[in-house]
Amino acid sequence: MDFSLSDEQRLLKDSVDRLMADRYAFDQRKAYFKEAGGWSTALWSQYAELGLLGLPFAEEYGGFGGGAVDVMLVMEAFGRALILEPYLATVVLGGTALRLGGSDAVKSRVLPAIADGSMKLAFAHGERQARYDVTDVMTTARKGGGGWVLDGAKSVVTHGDCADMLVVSARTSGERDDASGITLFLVDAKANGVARRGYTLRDEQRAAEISLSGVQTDTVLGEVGNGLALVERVMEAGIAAMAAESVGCMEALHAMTLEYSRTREQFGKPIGSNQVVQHRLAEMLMSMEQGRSMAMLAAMMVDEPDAGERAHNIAMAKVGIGQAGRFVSQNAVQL
Amino acid sequence: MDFSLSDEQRLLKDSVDRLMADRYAFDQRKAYFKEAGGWSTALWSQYAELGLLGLPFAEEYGGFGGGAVDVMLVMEAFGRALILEPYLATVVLGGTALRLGGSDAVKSRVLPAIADGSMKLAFAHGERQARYDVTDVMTTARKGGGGWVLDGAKSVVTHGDCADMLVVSARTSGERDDASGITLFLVDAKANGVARRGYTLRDEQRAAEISLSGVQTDTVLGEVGNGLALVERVMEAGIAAMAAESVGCMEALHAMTLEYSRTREQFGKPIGSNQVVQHRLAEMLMSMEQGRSMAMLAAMMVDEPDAGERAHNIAMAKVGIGQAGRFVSQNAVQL
Amino acid sequence: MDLRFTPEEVAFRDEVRAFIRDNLPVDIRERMRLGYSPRKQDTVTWQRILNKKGWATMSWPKEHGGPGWTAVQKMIFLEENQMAPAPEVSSFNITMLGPVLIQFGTDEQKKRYLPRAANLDDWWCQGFSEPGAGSDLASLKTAAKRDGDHYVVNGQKIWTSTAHHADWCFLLVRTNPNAAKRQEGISFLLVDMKTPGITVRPIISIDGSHHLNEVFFDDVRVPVENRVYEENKGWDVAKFLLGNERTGIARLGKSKERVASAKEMARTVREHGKSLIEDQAFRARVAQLEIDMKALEITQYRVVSAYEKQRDGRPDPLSSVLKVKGTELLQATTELAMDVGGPMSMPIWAEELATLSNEPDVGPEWATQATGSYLFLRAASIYGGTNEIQKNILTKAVLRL
Amino acid sequence: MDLRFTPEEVAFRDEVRAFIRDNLPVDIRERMRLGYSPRKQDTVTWQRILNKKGWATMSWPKEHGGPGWTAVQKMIFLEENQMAPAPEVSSFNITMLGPVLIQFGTDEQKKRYLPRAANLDDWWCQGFSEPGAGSDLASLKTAAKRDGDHYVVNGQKIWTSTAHHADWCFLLVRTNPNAAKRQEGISFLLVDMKTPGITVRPIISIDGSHHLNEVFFDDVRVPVENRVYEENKGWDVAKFLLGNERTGIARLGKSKERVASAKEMARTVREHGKSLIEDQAFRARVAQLEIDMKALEITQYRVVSAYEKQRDGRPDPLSSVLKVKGTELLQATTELAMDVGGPMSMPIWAEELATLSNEPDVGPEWATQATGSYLFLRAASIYGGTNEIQKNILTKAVLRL
Repeated sequence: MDFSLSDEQRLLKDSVDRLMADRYAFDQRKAYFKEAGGWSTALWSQYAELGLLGLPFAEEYGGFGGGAVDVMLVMEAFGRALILEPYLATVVLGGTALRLGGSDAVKSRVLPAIADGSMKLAFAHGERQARYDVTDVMTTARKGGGGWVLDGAKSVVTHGDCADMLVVSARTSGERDDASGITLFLVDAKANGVARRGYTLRDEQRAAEISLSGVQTDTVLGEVGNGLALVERVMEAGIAAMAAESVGCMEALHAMTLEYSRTREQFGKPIGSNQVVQHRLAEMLMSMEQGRSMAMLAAMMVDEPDAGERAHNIAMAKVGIGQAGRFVSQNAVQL
Repeated sequence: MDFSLSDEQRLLKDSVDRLMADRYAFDQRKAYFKEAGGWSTALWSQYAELGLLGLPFAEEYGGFGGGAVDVMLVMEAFGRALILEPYLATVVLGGTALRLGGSDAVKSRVLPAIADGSMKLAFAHGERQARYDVTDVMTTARKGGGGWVLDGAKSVVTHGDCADMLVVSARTSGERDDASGITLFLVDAKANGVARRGYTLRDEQRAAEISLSGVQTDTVLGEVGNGLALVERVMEAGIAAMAAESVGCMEALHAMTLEYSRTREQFGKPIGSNQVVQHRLAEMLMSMEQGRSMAMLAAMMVDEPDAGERAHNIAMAKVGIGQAGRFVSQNAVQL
Repeated sequence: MDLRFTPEEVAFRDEVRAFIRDNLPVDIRERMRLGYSPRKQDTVTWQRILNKKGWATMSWPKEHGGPGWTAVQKMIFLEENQMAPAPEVSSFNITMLGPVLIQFGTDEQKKRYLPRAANLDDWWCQGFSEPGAGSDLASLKTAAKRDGDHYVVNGQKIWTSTAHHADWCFLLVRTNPNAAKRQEGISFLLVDMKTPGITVRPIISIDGSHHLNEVFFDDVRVPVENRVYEENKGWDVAKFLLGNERTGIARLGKSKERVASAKEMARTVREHGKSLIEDQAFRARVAQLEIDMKALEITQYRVVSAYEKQRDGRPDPLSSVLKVKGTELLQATTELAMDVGGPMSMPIWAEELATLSNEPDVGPEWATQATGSYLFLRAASIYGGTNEIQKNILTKAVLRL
Repeated sequence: MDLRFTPEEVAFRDEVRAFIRDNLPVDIRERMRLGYSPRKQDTVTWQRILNKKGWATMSWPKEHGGPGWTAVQKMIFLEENQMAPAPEVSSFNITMLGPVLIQFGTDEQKKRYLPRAANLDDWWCQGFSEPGAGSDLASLKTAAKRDGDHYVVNGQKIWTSTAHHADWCFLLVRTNPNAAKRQEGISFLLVDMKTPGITVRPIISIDGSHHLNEVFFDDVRVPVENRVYEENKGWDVAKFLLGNERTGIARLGKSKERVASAKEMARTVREHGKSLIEDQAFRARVAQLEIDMKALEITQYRVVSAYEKQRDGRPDPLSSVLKVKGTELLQATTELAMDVGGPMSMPIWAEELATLSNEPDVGPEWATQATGSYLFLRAASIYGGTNEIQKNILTKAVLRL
């Protein structure tokens, strides 16, 4: 058991932290949000320059062969700044689908383009009726035109509006809710039959409703009919990344609240001199540290070979981080 | 809607409160616990003299025609003192079974004896394997000897060791867990075939394991085979009474803790000068008041004719009072 | 003791319920059912309908046009109105200003302001909080200097709800900066929002809505006749206003309406092949909320009934229990609704977006609204005296620690 | 960074697990599995087995007979020992007295006391708390007056765990009542419990057990050579002792063992036609506990690893997180077990009753024990520095407020 960072990791952390400190103050963030796509293309190039966009990819694909811990460090920093760019959608979700499901040919085509910032991805799996049912896929794919033809609709696709390529789940066999018969496809976001409606989420990230009618593609990720396992890997990677992002959020919230409790005066003294405020901040600290432990667990488990172990531990992490996040954020607002 | 007490009720409350103040200080309670049966026969006569033992019974049966609110007032006072006598078992549980299920003949025989303190009852329904399943009755009753013959075992029968008569549930038809086929019988605790093993519960009240082998009785309470409804009425009356008792406990706990927080000094000041202690006491107060409201609800609902309404509201009260009780008691210990 | 409604109370409830059913405009009810807060015009429309009926001025004595209801009747009305759901009458006009003028105002002031306040002809706002004066209101700095028959007001107020709608503002100002105690130099003024020198700047809330404002006063001239009660005695007025009967502070009807609507929505949401309403964990969570609401309902009736009997004008410290438990519940109901929405709670449903595009909406409106309510109502445990302040009040007034 | 055990750590865990499995007397394990605390003889027996193996003195440096384990190894041992379940080594002998003597003791004292403490030949107790000195330890009053080559001790200690078993007591006394600061007049003495003038009075806990005592000192003569460190410098010793490495303060292994046993018991309990372990609400409750235990497990390894690296002797304030979360969890597990027992948790299962009568017991022993543990372990959030004190520590040392 070892909690120390490697020199590379410390270097990575420092550079991302510095970038956020220099370029992602809250008013700067507001400005990025007002940009055309709702986020900063300039920062996106910065991420590429720093090698963040290729972080988890093998060097042969223009990546840096980083692991889940490296992604964790980046997402923590991003969480502190609440970044708007499509990093999770492109590098974590899309990237994981390609890393684990793409043929060498596909990876050679796509991953380098992600790494250099020229291509953005989105993970188009969820559907309006599915809620949290990963197997509730009604979008269909049938053989046709020398490849596959997709029909259906995907909902709340994070950064689906700006994505160049979409990772789309569709049914190649079986019924709604069947575990088998789901297949992942790589689809050109500008292909005929793809209609997208972009909008803003509560956290000011962008998302899209995507409808597919007779959309052509010949790129399958993973095995035909066995896509569910890959979907789960993608979501597990996403949960781990968002857990780290949440830790960053909690750190920022706790730090701001602590600072405010020192400077905000009522009844002639800082509110931080009230014992109930002090203990609340201590409880927030405890929750945050428990949450951090869960984010570490999730990161550790992303590459766990035993699927059961992996799913169980990442589920635990998800619950823990969610509870910590609500406790810390709600009390930050209260104080 | 009206929360005021009638003059009779105020009188009742004052007299019981006074009795508890005079005769049930904690060291007095310790002495009563050491008496033969684990409680005070002297106090029992006092309860009879004050008319508490006949409180809920009609005057024709030597009672005072009191209602659930009167019982609530008495149980609150008893809760503050944590009394050891078999009031709940005799007057509330046994008394309800007889009031609602006894023939005039039976009531004329038993209720006056309860009221004058000469007879104690216990409600022998729960069985070792049943846990919280009211329908899980394996004790059997078959016709025989001109009446009924009971075989089986009852578990954790509150004050079953000192009871003169037992209200016993048994199966006259159907299978374990069947809602129908349960019948309530009145059994002489000294009848042949009744074996009792008394012991102490955590709250220092007494209880007994009771085994029945070939026990004869000819007294049925309620309808043969339809005893479940009566069992539920008895338990609902018990829940309402114990809810009131819990309010009394919470009042005592809160008062003692508040007093302690004023007098106990650490770091040169009363612990009650710590804001976290103050707010904890405020939260205990809020829980207690919410619990009190639930105890009132339960008392109101004991005589509600609509069985569904009654069951639903008393269930709500049970949950609420339990949660309030644990919160208040745990924090009282902590402070 | 009897927790059941008397036949009279049942009849009253039925009358109120029927009146609201028959008179509340459908579009207002529907928007509110989706979780939107009422628009200004919605509130005006409904309060005028109620005023016509004589029901808008619940907390005013009969001789000043109040309906003369008992405490229980008031609770029944509030709850029915919230459960409809209908807009709540302007608390600034009815609960705050009205009783203050009736208690401290001149006949002139009563005649001039009360009827228009009752009918919401004047929309009032409350100029109390300042950047440096939140929980510690008495530290307010906004200054009013006497100049002939006018006060000249300079300073800033903040968190001023609906100041952008308001025609008038009741304002706490410091008229004597040198008073021995901070509380002794304060006066209570009525200010026409159209007076030159008043600037209202919006504060957009985290849910994107515009309720709150900063209000700046720059040499604003207020006639002395617009002062309520004596100069430098404004703190008595403020204490009366803040401590005034806090009926309905628990907003229980609102919580009930939110839980009912969340259950409705849960019926429409499918998960793992069955509707969410059938899910054990969800049912347990709803049951817990309903248990807590039931307890609070009874506690509330106990507190207001006792208060009505006591009637010594002093605020009832136990109303702090209603504030804390009520807002905790209200916040829990918004969290429930948001969780029912699930992924569909993430998008911002901008009304204008709907009008700008004829594309299908992004998920059900109630789901996107649920998140807005969740975010906005985090303020419920902050406004009206933070829940921490309420526990301080209980500590002093009830525990006497 | 790697949260997995290294191969060496896995091998160590397996070795520990195997050793405990092969050497822990079955009767001890069985009683503890039922929820009983170990009897004196159980603790002595097990600590001597561990000491023979060299594992009893975990927190002592290698040169003084410690096993020389890493922080992670220590956690592994503690957890395996608690999960067995096996008696824990005497914290008074091993965690408190040992390191104190090693740090402050004379060679004479080390030679005389350490080996016997390691082997539990001497059972030590801690004479710190007094009726007036609980959280505020420095206000202690028990006085020691110098008389030639002796101190004469008068006063009272309270909450003294296992004083009725103890051969020796390490005692905080006031040697200078006139010191400028209360902390500066305190000395640390080693007292033979057989010395004339010592009276031990039992305090029976709410679960009926006898762990705690009052200890009265009436002209008790203690040789000056039994003082540890300088006169009036005892507070430094106490601070070192209290702040000393608080490995295992979370008692996570105990919580894990309690949850595992509650799940075992839930399999044997039937409700509504199925075993309790199949009940959704019960499963959700267990899952929540397992989630919290997992988080605490990782947090604990983070804290002790960081502490080992830092190694500046200062107590780690983050260990307060382990104390608070660990005791909250432990208390939650006892509440779970009691609720599993249901009605069967109500009777007091007195051991003597079983021996006195040949009637069947009153329900399963584990159920009645569960209530005992629930009641007794309410103290977990009080002893070792109340959880409120822990939050004060976090406030000062981490938040710096």
